[in-house]
Amino acid sequence: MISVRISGDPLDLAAEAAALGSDDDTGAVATFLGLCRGEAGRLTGLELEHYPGMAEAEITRIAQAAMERWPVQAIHAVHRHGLVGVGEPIVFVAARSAHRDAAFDAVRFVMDFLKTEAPFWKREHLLDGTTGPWVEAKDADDRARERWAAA
Amino acid sequence: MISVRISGDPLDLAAEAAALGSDDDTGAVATFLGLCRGEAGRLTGLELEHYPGMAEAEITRIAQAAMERWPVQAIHAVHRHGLVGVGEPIVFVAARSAHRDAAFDAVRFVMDFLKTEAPFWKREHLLDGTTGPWVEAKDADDRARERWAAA
Amino acid sequence: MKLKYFAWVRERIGLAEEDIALPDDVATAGDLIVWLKGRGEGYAYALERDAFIRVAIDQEHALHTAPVRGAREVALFPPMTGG
Amino acid sequence: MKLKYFAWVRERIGLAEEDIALPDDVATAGDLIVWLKGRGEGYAYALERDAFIRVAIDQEHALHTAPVRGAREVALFPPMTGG
Repeated sequence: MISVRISGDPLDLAAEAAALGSDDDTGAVATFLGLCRGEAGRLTGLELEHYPGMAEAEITRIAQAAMERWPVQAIHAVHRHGLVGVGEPIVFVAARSAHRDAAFDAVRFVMDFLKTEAPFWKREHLLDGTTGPWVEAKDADDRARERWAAA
Repeated sequence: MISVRISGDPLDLAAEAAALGSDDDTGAVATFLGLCRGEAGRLTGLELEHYPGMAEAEITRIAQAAMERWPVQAIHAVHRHGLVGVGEPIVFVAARSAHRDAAFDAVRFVMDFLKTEAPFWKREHLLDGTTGPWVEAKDADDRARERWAAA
Repeated sequence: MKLKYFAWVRERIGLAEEDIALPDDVATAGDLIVWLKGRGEGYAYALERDAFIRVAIDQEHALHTAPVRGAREVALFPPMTGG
Repeated sequence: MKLKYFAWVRERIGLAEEDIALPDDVATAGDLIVWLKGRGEGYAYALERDAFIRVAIDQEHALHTAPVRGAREVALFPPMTGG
């Protein structure tokens, strides 16, 4: 079971966690929450542009790949677009399975691919009220994705 | 910052998640939730015996080892004792950090060591009202712990 | 064919999307990028680092060598920075 | 010295804890287990698979070779199955 949501509004984490569902065979739930950092007081937030339609489709494809690779019962993912203030959630990914290894692997796999494959672009909003540069893609994120090829 | 709690009462997951705290440098929160499985309808629940005092101390030692190994800002862990019904939480572990790898690694490390080092023992409560055998330790859990020595 | 642009590709071109008639000699996504660069200063600036530009064809990631003929929607954008 | 027993070790011995006077020839946790096995049927049954029994000295995991003299509290229990 896969559910993916792109939201322009702040995330209600209790509702997102509930969206994962549960059954009597669920022994393990792993989650990841990505938050907007303040970068040592430099930022008021991040603005997230996305490609409507493709964003949902791409995260769904990533979740499907995870479910083919590990015995996972369900994956739920939600990603913000629009202006996200410091300390606010950007992305939430949860997976459930009978045992913990599959749940851990699935969430980390989805995050690693989401970072480099899901069509979102961040730009900084600075403390002085101006809009900063677009955030540059990180080599570390490409390497994080590549580790799944070796495994 | 480490907080560890052993609870005889059902867990309030929103409260436990809040206990992790947050600050403007937190970019990543990873969590794990372990639930009591029904084992194909065989069980009504699990009874968890623990070693009071040592249980808190040992999980705290494991969390400290994780914080020495990865740049983690905080770890919160809570573990049930007593009778836990099917579908109810047994253990919740959360870690926060600036970036996702440290948070993922810390939570998984704490879970792998908690499974084999924290003084808890499970026994089954069966659907027919009787008490089943003590759960046997799994080789897979020992192997899961050993992988951290190689890394 | 609908073209979509995102992030600084969108800003430099000055359009979020446009409809084009695909010239006969444009076969691949790479050909499309080269053709667009000849359409004006904004396009040339947005697409100056060809190899850096990512392509999606009908909302799926595609290589520069992928054929675009027959596609409904082609999108050009910088490397992604979500999550 | 206080001894504590957990799970099926506790059930087989029939006690959750007891206070003992440590005999002079008991130096290590392993010695303690051997001595306890001679104290009766329940002890012998609980501790029959010596190597399997885990030991904590003053609430920290310890090897069977660890000295117990001077400890306040020694606990014996099966491999753990929490989480």
